Amino acid sequence: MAARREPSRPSAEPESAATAVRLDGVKVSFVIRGAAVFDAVAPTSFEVREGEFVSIVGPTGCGKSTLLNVTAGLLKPSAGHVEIFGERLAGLNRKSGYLFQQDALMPWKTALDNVAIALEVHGTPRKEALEAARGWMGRVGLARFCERYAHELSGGQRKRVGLAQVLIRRPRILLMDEPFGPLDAQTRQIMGNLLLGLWAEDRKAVMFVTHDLEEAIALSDRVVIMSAGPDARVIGDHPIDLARPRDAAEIRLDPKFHALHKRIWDQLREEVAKTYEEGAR
Amino acid sequence: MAARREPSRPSAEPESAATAVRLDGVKVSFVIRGAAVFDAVAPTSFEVREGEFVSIVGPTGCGKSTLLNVTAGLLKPSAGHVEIFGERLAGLNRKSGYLFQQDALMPWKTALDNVAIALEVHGTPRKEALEAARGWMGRVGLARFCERYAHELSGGQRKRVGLAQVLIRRPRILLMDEPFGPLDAQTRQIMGNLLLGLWAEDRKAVMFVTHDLEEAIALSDRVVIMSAGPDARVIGDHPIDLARPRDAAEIRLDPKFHALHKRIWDQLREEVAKTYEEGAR
Amino acid sequence: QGLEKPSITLGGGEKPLLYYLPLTLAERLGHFKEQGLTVEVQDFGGGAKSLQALVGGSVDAVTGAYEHTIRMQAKGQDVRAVIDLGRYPGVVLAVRKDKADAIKSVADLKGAKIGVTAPGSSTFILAQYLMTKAGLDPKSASFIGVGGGASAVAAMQKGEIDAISHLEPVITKLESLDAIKVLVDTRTTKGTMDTFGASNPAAVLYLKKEFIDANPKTVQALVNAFAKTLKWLQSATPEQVADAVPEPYWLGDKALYLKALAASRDTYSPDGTIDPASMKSMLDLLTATDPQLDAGSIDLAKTFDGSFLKNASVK
Amino acid sequence: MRAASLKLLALQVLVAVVAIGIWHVGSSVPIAGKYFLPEFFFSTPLDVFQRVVKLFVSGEIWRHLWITLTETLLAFVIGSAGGVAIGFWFARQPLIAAVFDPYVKMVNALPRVVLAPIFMLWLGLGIWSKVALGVTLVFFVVFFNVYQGVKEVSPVVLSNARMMGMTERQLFRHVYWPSALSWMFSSLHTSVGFALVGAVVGEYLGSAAGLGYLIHEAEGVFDVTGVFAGMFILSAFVLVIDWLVTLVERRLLVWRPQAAVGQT
Amino acid sequence: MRAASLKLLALQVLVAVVAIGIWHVGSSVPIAGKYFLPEFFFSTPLDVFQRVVKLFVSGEIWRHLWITLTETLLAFVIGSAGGVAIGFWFARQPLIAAVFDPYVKMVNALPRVVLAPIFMLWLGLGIWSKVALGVTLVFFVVFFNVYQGVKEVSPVVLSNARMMGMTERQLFRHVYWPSALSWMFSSLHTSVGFALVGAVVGEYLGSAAGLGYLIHEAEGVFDVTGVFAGMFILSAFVLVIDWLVTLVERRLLVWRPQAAVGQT
Ligand SMILES: Nc1ncnc2c1ncn2[C@@H]1O[C@H](COP(=O)(O)OP(=O)(O)OP(=O)(O)O)[C@@H](O)[C@H]1O
Ligand SMILES: Nc1ncnc2c1ncn2[C@@H]1O[C@H](COP(=O)(O)OP(=O)(O)OP(=O)(O)O)[C@@H](O)[C@H]1O
Ligand SMILES: [Mg+2]
Ligand SMILES: [Mg+2]
Repeated sequence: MAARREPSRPSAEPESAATAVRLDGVKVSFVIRGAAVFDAVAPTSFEVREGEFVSIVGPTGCGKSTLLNVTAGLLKPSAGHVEIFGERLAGLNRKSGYLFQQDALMPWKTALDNVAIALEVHGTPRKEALEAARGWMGRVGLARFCERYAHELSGGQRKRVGLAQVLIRRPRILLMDEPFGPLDAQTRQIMGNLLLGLWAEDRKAVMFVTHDLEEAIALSDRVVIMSAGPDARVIGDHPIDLARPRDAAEIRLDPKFHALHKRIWDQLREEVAKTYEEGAR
Repeated sequence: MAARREPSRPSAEPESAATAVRLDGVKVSFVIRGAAVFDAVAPTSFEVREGEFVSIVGPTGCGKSTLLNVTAGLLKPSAGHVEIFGERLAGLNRKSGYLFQQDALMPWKTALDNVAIALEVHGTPRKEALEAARGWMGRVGLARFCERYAHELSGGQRKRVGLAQVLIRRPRILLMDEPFGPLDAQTRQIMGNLLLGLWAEDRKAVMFVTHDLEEAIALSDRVVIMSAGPDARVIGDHPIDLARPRDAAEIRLDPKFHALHKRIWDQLREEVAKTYEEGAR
Repeated sequence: QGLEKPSITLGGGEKPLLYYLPLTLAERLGHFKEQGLTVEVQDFGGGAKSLQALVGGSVDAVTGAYEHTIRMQAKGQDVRAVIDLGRYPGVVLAVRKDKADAIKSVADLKGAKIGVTAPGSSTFILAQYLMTKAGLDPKSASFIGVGGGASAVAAMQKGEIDAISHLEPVITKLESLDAIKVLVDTRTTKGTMDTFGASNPAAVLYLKKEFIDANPKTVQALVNAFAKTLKWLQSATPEQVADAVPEPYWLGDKALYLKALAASRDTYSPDGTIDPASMKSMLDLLTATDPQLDAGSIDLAKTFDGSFLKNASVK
Repeated sequence: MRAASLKLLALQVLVAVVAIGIWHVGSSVPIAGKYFLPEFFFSTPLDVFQRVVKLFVSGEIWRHLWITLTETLLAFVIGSAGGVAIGFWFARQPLIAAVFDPYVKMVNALPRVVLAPIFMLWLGLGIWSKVALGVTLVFFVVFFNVYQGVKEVSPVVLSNARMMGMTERQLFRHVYWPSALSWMFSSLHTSVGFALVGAVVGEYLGSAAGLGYLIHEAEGVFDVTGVFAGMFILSAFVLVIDWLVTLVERRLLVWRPQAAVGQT
Repeated sequence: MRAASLKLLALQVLVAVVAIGIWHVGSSVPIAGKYFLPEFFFSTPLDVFQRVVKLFVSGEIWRHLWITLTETLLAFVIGSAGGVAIGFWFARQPLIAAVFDPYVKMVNALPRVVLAPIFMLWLGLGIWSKVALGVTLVFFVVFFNVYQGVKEVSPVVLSNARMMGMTERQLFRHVYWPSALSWMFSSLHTSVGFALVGAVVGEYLGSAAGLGYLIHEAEGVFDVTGVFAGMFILSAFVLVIDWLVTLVERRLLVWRPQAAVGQT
């Protein structure tokens, strides 16, 4: 996390903050068992600036997780490249934390250990790490479930442990793939506020995938809409100019919120209908 | 599926239809690694009548999946018992189809085979089963993804394959655990309508777990609310007297819908707040 | 009296076999101790393995086949016998009882299945030699390794083999089961003389030349001990011998053991020397069966070192 | 729990009784004029039992047992440590694995009996040549399983750990190792037996003490009773080691869901 | 792909060259007056190579090779079929598994060398006694792995299949079998080698033909070159079988995500 020095690109962009993530013509094609090629994502470029909270929405299967995987450095794009804080990404993106769409807890560690390990890995002494982890388990509402193994937790509980695991490290870039999917509406809001509070503290760059458009609008600075795949593209990029700080629940009552929601929703609906038709063909 | 004969209980109840599922004082306690006992669900009784669509909502970790597992016969209740069409359940509940909260596709079969096998198991010749499976893959919007293996599908696509796998069998009882979780709003509605259409044809009994209260109301005859765990109970049972047939999208514009939503939501909110506090303690 | 190496490791095949009787007796009768020697006996799966151990340096001396000294000379290893323990091979060629009518002599073995302890072993070579002598091509019979002990008995009982070329105690066991008829018996003087025209040394004590040169006193002590044992053996009754060996060696049946002892009585060398005629007979045996062995290159005088025997305290 | 384990014990004893019964009848009652298990080859249960008792009472067995035990444990520990280490290393270095793959398989196919003289040459006559023989058996069983076990790590869990910033060492400790554990234990159950087999075969081919020596000595003089007594002691003894392995396994795998199979 | 596999081949050849180089130097150049690999025990690479060529040219080897091949394949097929069958059966019948568990482990600990006479008694001196010896090695490796593999089936996938209404047979075919496959193949790679070892040891202890017989014969007359030539042919030959196993494995496990490990 040393300060980046790269003469060719000024570290402060015109828009006040440096670019945290830049996808440059990233295209992803999957080779299906050595035969057919499936072009999941068409060449796509976009940026997330430092301190920016960007949501990505799009119909199911359009390539949202794929884009996060590329940004995380887990998947090599077939064309184009990724820059992280101006540096070209080769290998893993070590500056980011990634909350996966699937369960990714280590089944052989208790919930608490799963959270604590994220700190231990970076040299925090075990005792301290456990202390911090216990705090985080409380914050995600699971203080009583510290000693459970993954298979002894409900779906929503597992997701929240994953959330604590990612947040405890305070990475500079947050990649979150449907983090609140298996949570009830109220818990979602509580978690949303938790995330917002944290984000406000040190202004991470966030890429947030969700299916809940209201959630996307309530939390983000920008909502990016992707078209249906294959060959998915970014087809909309809506800045959300709602005032900060926000409360994830109350902001929904704002009339501006509704206008934004309607505008984005109309665009989205069209896209989804398209996927469905394509798929059924 | 032979007609049940049991003299002590008349096969037609006063309320017009027979009971498909009856939980009688079902209590579930988990023994955590041979030591502490965790009482997940307090003694709970409720019924689902034949042809009834019941949604279950409740805060995360309250025991919804646990109740479905008990109904499916995958988990033995610590006390109480389950009756399926009046017969006491011992072992697996073979009259029901269960869409699990987690991914449950067989990774060694293609999506199409995963769907077809559900019919093959019951003696349908392979060719016919594949034919039918192809139809269902189309219905869930995945006609082009028939030959994919599970790890080559997106989260939402896997869920839809699972949906097709359960529905193709046309079981008399449907247990669905957050079936539309990882889907975008529009796809959810399309799938909801698919489910409703199917349900209208032969009036299965449905137990539907969801976190989306609007979805629950839009689809169900009854919405059951569970309290926060541990010792979760059913704390609300709201009949939804909206006209049928419904369209999962349009019904949300109905003023009656809003009144119902508000009433149930208020009860739910209280509960969720409770879970969160309990957990954090 | 100042041995260079008072404690030595000695390799043997399967000690309970009568082939190794002098070794067992020397140990049990305390003849090593009398000479101030501490001898640890290592038991190997077969003679070849003990020789390998000798060459590899893990044992100092071996009681094994005299033929090894000849073979080793061909391989450039200087290994020398210092005392002869068994002067006759002790191998018996026999046929299954129900084949006795068809196979009356070695010459009838054509096409037969002959059981031997192992391919390449002394039983194998002797059977081939006998066939060659009878004018048969050894390839005209098939040789089957049947191992020692119970599996050899099983092979004969089950009729898997027509003839057997084997050692004690298998032969006595088979005789007691009335399963075989003996064709050639090299346990006896007569049988051996008929076959080779001379004695044909079997078990000897051999060591590496370097070891002999470096530890003459130790070697002398060893030879003394064995010479005393051989002498004892000449006068001992079978009962005395049986009492001297550990009970487990009795084949679970003392009578059987006594019978086997009596049958092999002649094989033990009375004096421990090897005369040039016997050396020659062994070389003939080897060259007849192993075309790769070049008889011209072998100096038989270097296979046996009789000097220790001459100085032996017991004569 | 109590009643269940009593029932289990009863059934186990029953199996033993039936097996010994068959053995007894086979070796002492002729069927159609022939013994199904002739005493000459199989001894009788009673004789074997008496011999075992005698061996223990006379105290003769202890020295042999001790040597064999040492060899077995050493072979087991060294072989599995090696298998685990190389298995992990290969799994993490696909190029090295690919290059050495054929050679590993070739070596695995060498008959250990033939290798014995070479081990004696290098390692002498003491316990180490026997240990080496055991190691060559244990190593491969463990190696192949660990290698596969590492490759079976859940890709999502692995990605998550890597994103957490784990170094290769940390990945090993927190991901590969626990994930491969059930593979490893599966192979350990096989290899406990093989360690013993290796040690005994080594003794059988050349030694002055140990169970293999006892058995070999007995075999040469048609003492089947001795052979069977030796084999019996041998296998009783492997149960003890296996039981220890199982204890460790239970301890290390507490996190697994219980009764995934056959649960109703 | 092309270039990568050429590079791999080059590296493999390099390893072989280095190994043979060490062998050559060790057996012909004395280091500090001692040969590291004395010719008496190790022969020399050139001699061995010439002998192998001679064996093939004279055609003498074919008969032996054929017999050993038959035995190996039979042992491999029977042993793994048995291991798979019993492994599945035990995994599905926890009571039976618990009852027989100690006995299985005891039998696994019996030294095969000692069992050889019994197999010869029962099965004669033909190929079957050798097959039996190979089977006793192969069986246990496969058995323990399949047993564990079945227990490792994902509980959710299993529940889903059961809810679908699968019978025990169908569960076997559609769930347990494919899920245990990677466990099974891991054990098959080990057991190919063991099948051959079993066959060769069997031949070594009593037979009229086969590679083990050849090796034993060579050993009896201290023909190390012959021994090494035999071992070389043996292991070359296991590579061929293993390659066949790998082909089947690839075919059956197409569904696995590629490169879960080491993917960047
Ligand atoms: N390994 C793979 N091989 C082939 N195709 C793949 C693979 N992974 C993903 N895909 C395809 O790429 C497309 C995008 O997948 P991705 O998982 O990114 O979708 P998503 O936007 O995250 O969808 P969801 O909202 O359902 O999670 C999908 O059509 C999927 O089938
Ligand atoms: N195997 C288990 N051992 C111990 N506790 C368990 C086990 N399975 C579930 N629980 C606990 O039981 C409670 C109910 O779990 P369940 O999975 O039914 O919740 P849920 O209502 O489905 O939640 P979600 O909406 O998050 O999926 C949770 O508190 C969970 O921690
Ligand atoms: Mg996704
Ligand atoms: Mg749940």
